[in-house]
Amino acid sequence: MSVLTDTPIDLTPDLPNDRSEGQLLEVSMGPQHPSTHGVFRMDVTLDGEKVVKLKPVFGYLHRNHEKIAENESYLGCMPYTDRLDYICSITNNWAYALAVETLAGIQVPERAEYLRVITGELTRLQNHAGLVGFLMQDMGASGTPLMYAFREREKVLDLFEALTGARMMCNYMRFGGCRVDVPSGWLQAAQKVIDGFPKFLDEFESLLMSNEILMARTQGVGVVTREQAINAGISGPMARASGVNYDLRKVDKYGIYDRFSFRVPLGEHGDVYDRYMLRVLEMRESIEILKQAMRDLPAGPIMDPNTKIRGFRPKAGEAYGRIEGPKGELGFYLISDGSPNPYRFRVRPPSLINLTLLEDMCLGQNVADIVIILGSVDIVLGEVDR
Amino acid sequence: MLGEGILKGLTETARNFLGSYVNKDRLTTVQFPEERLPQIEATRDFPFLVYDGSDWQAGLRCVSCQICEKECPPKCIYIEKSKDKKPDVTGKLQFYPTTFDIDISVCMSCQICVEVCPFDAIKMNVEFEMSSEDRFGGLLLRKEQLAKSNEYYNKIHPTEAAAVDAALAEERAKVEAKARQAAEAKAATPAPVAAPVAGETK
Amino acid sequence: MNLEEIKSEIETNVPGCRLEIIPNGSPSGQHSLLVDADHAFAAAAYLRDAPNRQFDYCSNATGIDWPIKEVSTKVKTKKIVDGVEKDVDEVVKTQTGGYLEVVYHLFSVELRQGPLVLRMRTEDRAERIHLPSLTPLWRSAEYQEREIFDLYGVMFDGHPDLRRLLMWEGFEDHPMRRDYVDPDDYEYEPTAHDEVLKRAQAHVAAEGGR
Amino acid sequence: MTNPIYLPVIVLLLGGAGFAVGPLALAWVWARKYSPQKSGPIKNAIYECGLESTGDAWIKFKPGYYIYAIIFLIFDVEAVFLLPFAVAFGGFTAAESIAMLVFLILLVEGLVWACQKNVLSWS
Amino acid sequence: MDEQLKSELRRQGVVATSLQELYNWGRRSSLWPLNFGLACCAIEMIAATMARYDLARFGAEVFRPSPRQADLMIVAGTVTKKMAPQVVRLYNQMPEPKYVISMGACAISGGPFKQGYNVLKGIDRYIPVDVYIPGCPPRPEALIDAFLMLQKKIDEQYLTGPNRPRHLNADMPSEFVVPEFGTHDLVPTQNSEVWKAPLVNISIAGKNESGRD
Repeated sequence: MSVLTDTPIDLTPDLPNDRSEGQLLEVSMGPQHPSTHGVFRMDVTLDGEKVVKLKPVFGYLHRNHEKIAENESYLGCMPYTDRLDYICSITNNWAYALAVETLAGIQVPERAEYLRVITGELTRLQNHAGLVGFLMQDMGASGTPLMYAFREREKVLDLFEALTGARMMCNYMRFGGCRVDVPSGWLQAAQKVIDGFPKFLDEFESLLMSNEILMARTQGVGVVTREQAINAGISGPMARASGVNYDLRKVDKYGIYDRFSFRVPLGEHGDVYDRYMLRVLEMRESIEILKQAMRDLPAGPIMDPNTKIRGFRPKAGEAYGRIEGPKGELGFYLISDGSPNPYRFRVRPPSLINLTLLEDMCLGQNVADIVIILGSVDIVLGEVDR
Repeated sequence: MLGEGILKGLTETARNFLGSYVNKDRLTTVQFPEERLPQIEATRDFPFLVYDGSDWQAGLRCVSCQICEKECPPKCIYIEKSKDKKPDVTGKLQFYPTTFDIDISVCMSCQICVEVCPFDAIKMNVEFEMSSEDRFGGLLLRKEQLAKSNEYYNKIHPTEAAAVDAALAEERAKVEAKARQAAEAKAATPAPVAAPVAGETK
Repeated sequence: MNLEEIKSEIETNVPGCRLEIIPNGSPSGQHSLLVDADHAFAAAAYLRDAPNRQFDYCSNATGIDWPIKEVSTKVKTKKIVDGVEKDVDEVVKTQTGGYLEVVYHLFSVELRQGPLVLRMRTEDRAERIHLPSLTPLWRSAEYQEREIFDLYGVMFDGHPDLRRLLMWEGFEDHPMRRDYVDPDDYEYEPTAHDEVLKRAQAHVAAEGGR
Repeated sequence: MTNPIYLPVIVLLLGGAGFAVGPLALAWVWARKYSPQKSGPIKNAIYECGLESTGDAWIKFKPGYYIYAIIFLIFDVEAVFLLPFAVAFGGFTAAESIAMLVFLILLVEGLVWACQKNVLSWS
Repeated sequence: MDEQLKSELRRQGVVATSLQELYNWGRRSSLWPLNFGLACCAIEMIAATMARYDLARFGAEVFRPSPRQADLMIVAGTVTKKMAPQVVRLYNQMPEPKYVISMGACAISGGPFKQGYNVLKGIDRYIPVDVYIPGCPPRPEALIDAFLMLQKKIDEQYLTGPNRPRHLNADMPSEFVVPEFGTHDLVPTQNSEVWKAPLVNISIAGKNESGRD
């Protein structure tokens, strides 16, 4: 349109959509934030909507678990392990009991091992169901998926209450077995819940699986490659979503997991969608394990008779016991100096170590995606801060 | 086609919504104050002291051996031993606690005190409506608030209580059998001295 | 995966590295390998990159505080007692501890190898508490080393971002050490007995009655 | 005094204003009579997840957001203008529909230009 | 308005009430809790809002994330010393008719973690608490029971007169000091306006008296 000069003047210069001269905004998604699953703080530096820097801050729920455990007896530490990862208390008990059994060389009778597998897999079911509900809540589907998930979780909590007495803080395992045997009618109730679970999973999958919004928001978001995952010590469903074939139930074969046939799902892309799918598939595998364990649950004692409850003094030495918790590899490193109190009581927190790559996953993503990435890591602050 | 997944999700919620008119177990809400969940037998909330017979002062099983005070992880039990002794159910002279407080604002209902108590004197209650507006008076249960009868224990934990009663009964039977043998052994050897001092224990 | 083999392998590949096998008394049989501080990084790098070892997964890093402790052990020694040789057991007082220790549990995901326990010790518990950080080798050690620095005070050289992990910035001492004294925040407790009661009495005495 | 035809409109206006102002006035009276104002330095501080908020929120944003918002505003307001057009769609003469068409074409041409300038692509 | 006349009117379908009852009824039926979970009790609080225990029946299922729109703070979980200043600042930033439910043993007295160096031994050291719920964690029904207790407490509040509640009383403080991070502990360790531990003669506690008045 311009006639005067030879070079055409572009009356409408390219709009500065790509060159961002906007300043950076420092904001903290702080301790009290609906998306942080508890008191977890992230100092985020934003350029518009893109994340430039993300520094997590821990310690708001540091309850000095390890210092208190040094003044408690071995039995006294058991109820504290319920409060480590307060959504799945039985697997915490199991990891601690396993560590003390390797420390003191205690044998566990058959029936107790089967009861451990049954309650452990039930814990995994309710943890994954809860997590998928919370992940959808983070994504904006506030209410509906969480209501479905908690309806199933309540059924599993009723089973725990009938067996151990408490909904969330079961305090069920002792060194050398379990504390109390199955009350009458519990096995039938458990069988009913286990048979009802696949129906819930189908309902959940038809509600969410092919939902376009879910796929659009989670695919390709927060990608973790296989090497990154191994190097950053990521374990559990989050590692398997990136293709790391490392499930302690198959690697360590602790307890009696080698008697059950179950598959380990693996993801390829390692993004939020794979982690979500991983949990749903793992729920189905847990149901397989539960069916087999309930079928051949033997009779017999549930407690190794010659382990003392009070005044339990293991020989001086150390031991590191670990299990495949719902969140990842939960390990207990105990050092005993022969006295009734553990000399050093160290918890290997899967949630804290899975957060190592949080910044790498969130760089360049939108603010709303931080919430989903954090939700897919599945952290529980009691375990992160101990 | 686009949106087909969302429609499937909506039909799922619709089926759940219409289903709740048809089959009852889709309605999971329990209207708490009026309608309550059926009491689960093994529930444990806060400890209580068991006493036999009718008078809680005399029948209290606790002999204040203070094992639970030492073993309690958060240390929320406070016991003071009595100087004198009182006869317990089997007639044997035992100490009794003059004060037995449990601070339920610290207790984490882990029932380790129940596990380590050699006399089955402390059990877990099922009563959970203990919220109060006064922290120091309302949340410190003293001996009189803690003591509950054995019948109450049988009412809330029937199977467990039956097992405990059977064990105690058998133990008492053994104690009586031993006492009877000791009495016969004393009677069988008619000592030249005068008749034994009339029943100092019974 | 026995330790002697690994010990000899490291000694050949990492010249001048002083290694020691620490036996473990408990039946768990997890003996550990003590590496001296200045060759620790090279030894760890070897363990990670050696094709037949490939310890690529550092699962756990733990800090332990060993204060100085008098250990009296009875030793049977032959002594000349007034001209006659008799074996008499006399008490030998040895000092153990007096250092901060960091323990790493290494696993191999590729070769499914069990826990290799690697230990490093500082010279003493006051000033010389520097240890090489293994975060450049395994990212998983980053937060755990920050926590050890926060709660035990071990300074990790080469750590990308050594700040306090759990306590607040202005906090000064290292609470997980054995000789840490809790701040005297006297609190009213209806069921105060034994050490809690002693602390409350000390506070009341210090403050001169309620 | 006023033409009776407009009476319902005035009543409607007063009713609407009364409906809006009434509760506010009541609340204002209530606050003055019963519950006093209790603002303080910490209460009026900026809320940032429980922390003391550092830094300033008034920063320069990327211009892309502003342009995106303006384009949305334009087409939102345009919809309001289309409303009477849509309501009385039946009885339109050619002239009126051409006028409306011109209005529509102008705006759509603006939209095409914006898309071509990839302003609406959300990187 | 005596009760008998009121019940008679109600049977006829006429509700007679006073401004105070209406005011209290309105506020207690729509208590909006602040979305503020700290630890394990938060999971039980979420379970209380879910389908089975349904806190919505008491008008309290709207969990507001920002303190500006909340009038009830449920402190659910362990308050650590690093978190205490944030809790008190959030409480200060809530608009005035505000209540606090201290849920769980940790929020009342530090609970099982009270021997920890980083654990605050109870939130009532810094902010006034209305209802305490013991338990670790308390069952969702216990939380609903505490809700009923709080609602009864709001019902009995007066609009005027000497003992009207704090938010209707101009000279009662609505803000409490926010503790800072000292080098070893929080400074000040407790707020004496709020924290009134009973006078206890600790010196003779060791002998026979059991450590309280």
